[in-house]
Amino acid sequence: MESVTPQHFLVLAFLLFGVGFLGVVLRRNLLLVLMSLELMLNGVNVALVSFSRTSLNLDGSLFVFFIMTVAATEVAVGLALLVALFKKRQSVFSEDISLLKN
Amino acid sequence: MAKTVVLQRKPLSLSERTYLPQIVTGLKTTFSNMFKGKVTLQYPEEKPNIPKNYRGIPTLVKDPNGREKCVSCQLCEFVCPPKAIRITPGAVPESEDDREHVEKAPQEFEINMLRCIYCGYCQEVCPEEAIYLQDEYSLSGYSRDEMINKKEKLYELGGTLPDQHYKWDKKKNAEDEGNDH
Amino acid sequence: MNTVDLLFYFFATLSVGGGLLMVISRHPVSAAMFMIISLVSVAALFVLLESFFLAILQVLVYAGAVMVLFLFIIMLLDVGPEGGKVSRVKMLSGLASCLSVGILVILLLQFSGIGDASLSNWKAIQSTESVTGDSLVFSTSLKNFGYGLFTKYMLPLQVAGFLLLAAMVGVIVLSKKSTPDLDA
Amino acid sequence: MFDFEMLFMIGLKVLFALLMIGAVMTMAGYSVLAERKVSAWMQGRVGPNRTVLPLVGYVPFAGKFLKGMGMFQPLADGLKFLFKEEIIPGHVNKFYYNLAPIVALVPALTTMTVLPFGEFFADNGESFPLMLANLEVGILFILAVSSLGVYGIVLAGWSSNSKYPFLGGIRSSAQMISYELAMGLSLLPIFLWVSEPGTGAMGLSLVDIVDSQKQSPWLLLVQPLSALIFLIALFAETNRLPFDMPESETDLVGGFHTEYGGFKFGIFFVAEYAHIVVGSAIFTIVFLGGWHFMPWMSDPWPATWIGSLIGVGWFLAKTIFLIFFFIWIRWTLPRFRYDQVMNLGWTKLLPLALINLIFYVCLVTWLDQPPA
Repeated sequence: MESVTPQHFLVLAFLLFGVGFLGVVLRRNLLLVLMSLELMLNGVNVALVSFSRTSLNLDGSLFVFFIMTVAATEVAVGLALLVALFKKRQSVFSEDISLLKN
Repeated sequence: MAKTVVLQRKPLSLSERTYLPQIVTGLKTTFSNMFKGKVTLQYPEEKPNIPKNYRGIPTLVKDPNGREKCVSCQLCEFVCPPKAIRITPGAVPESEDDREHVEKAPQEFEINMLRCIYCGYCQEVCPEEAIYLQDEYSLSGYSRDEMINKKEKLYELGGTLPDQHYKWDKKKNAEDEGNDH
Repeated sequence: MNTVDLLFYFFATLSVGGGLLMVISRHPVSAAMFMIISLVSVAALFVLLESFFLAILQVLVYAGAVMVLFLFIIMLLDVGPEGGKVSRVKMLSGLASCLSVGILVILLLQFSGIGDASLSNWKAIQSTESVTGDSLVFSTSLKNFGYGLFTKYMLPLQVAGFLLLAAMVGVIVLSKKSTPDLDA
Repeated sequence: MFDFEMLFMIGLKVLFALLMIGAVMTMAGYSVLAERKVSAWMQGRVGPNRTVLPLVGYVPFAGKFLKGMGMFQPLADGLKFLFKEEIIPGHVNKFYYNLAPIVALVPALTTMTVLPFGEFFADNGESFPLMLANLEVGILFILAVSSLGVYGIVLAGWSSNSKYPFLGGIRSSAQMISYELAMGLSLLPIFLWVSEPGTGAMGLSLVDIVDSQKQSPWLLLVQPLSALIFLIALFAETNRLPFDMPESETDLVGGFHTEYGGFKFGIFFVAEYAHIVVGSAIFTIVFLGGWHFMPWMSDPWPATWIGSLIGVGWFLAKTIFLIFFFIWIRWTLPRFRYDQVMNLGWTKLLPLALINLIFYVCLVTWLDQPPA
């Protein structure tokens, strides 16, 4: 009946992951890098849920639950680090924290 | 030397530290206030009670015989701090018998209510008790001209007030009896 | 093209488009807004996959908490738009990642069998209310989810809890004002 | 192609949704009036009593009464908001400035889709809850969607590009994050209690919560501490005094909507009150027994359409009382300082909610022990 296949979701998941990856590589603002990381995790989540739904197995969904937990933790710690960094260097740009370079 | 005494406050009890009983008390207070009477007035319909010695708009009054009391001595004009009063003096027409001995009357009397500060000096200084600050307090107009009270308006606002002295009547009577002073 | 398809394409476009706009937007606040759009559409995709609990969790955790935190930090630090040029190294790596993502997507499209009608029959969910044993069956019920978490995945759950605790302690330590006697 | 039956169902749902939006918006509008009236009464004033519609005002007794109660004031207010000139200050970020009121209003109205407000009795004695969508995860849906409302405030504060709104936005985001935790944690023991084994309740459905309070004590009486924490968090989440940090007039002028005027300000205003209406409804459902009559008592009304109407009315009455309670608190308690708000949220409410949760976990476990 439906023409959307699990593969559609897979491609979408990969696109999300790719876009997030692009952000991580391309952006200099660490806040945006963190956000892009979240997007990558989201891509993985989509893939896992669609796998879980296709194979009628709950394990994938449960994994998504754990990924979300980890993501939330990661954001909290990441942002705390960022704030600490900002206090020291007055910048959130990645090129400003290259300590070894100069 | 005043001695500083440091008062030791009693530590709060557990129920006080939750603040809940206090909040409940506060709620009771506000709730009971809902059923108390209203203290406000529905202003344009209901007017507040104006006390006797209220200093409202300065007005000119007539004596109980309906005669103009002002003799245009211009004392009020001189005393007025914001220079709101302007008087054009004029003579009392000969034809008015009941105002014998009164030599002058204002030809024009203007009080600029845009300048008036309601200080009441004019009332205080008037030797004829012709100018009174009465209980009217709400004055409005659409233009600056409307806010300048002319003589007619001032008499209209003032009306008549009881007179204790009848100064000019006494003078006339005295003269009629042959007593100049 | 039926309703589900339409919804899928709509939300897929929204999520990927939002993500892309997030990556290229100059101001962090705009980026956060696009990110929220992307996250909420991913939640909508979860609804299409009939895992309602995860969809709501997605909105609750990501849009409700994580992105508010991001916005809070953006405002707190008053991060302005990104000025200056992207460095050459960044450009090169960006191009490279674009290329690799593109190639991988093409490969995926080639070999994953999209449009294969035989793959498109989604099996119906059996509404098994009582679950036992280790074989967790996918269902929309919250009970199954909880059962899975507290039986098969008990250890990971505990570890996740511990992780949260550790993160909390870490964040508090990081953001605490350093007292002089501690520094010395 | 498209299923006509499905289309019909969708149309029906849209109709019901519009009806509910109308109801909630009306209630929000009249909460504004209630706020003004109640505050006036509590301060020894009369409150709005001038507005009158041309014809209705001359109905002998009712017209005068309605005028005195200010019943037409919301109409006048709404019209004023509509026809005032829209002023967009030159220094704002136009796109987000215009977006913010919408973002503030939509979540407030979306949460009501899962609100049950009564029950409908079928001919065979079965009863169905009256609601738009009976979600199994209803309460989570409400928490999730209502947490999106903060974006409206944050965006308004940020896009206004001036300092007081900005401070309001920052405060609002921090406050939301802080109190959401306590709110969620205070609800957990409730669901723990309700869905104990053998009760038939499944998951986080709001209907099950209401049903569990039929002919049994209200959950307010069972778990007063949860109710208290939830209520405090509700005040904080709806930005009501004593927690109205984002728009505290005394220190932030108008807070996040300082730069707003006209209809956009009106939307913010309505959104705030819609939040209050929905929040009161949730508290009624979870802690005050929803549409059931009184604790320990069965509903005295018959199981027919009359009964369901009375039930809805009873539910509304409870909700309106809670709205009144919101206003009542507002004129009783002064506003907290910002650090006090944070302090209360993180060091008092959150541990308290955790202790509460642990206590009820132990209690429920103990109660559920099979007899030895």
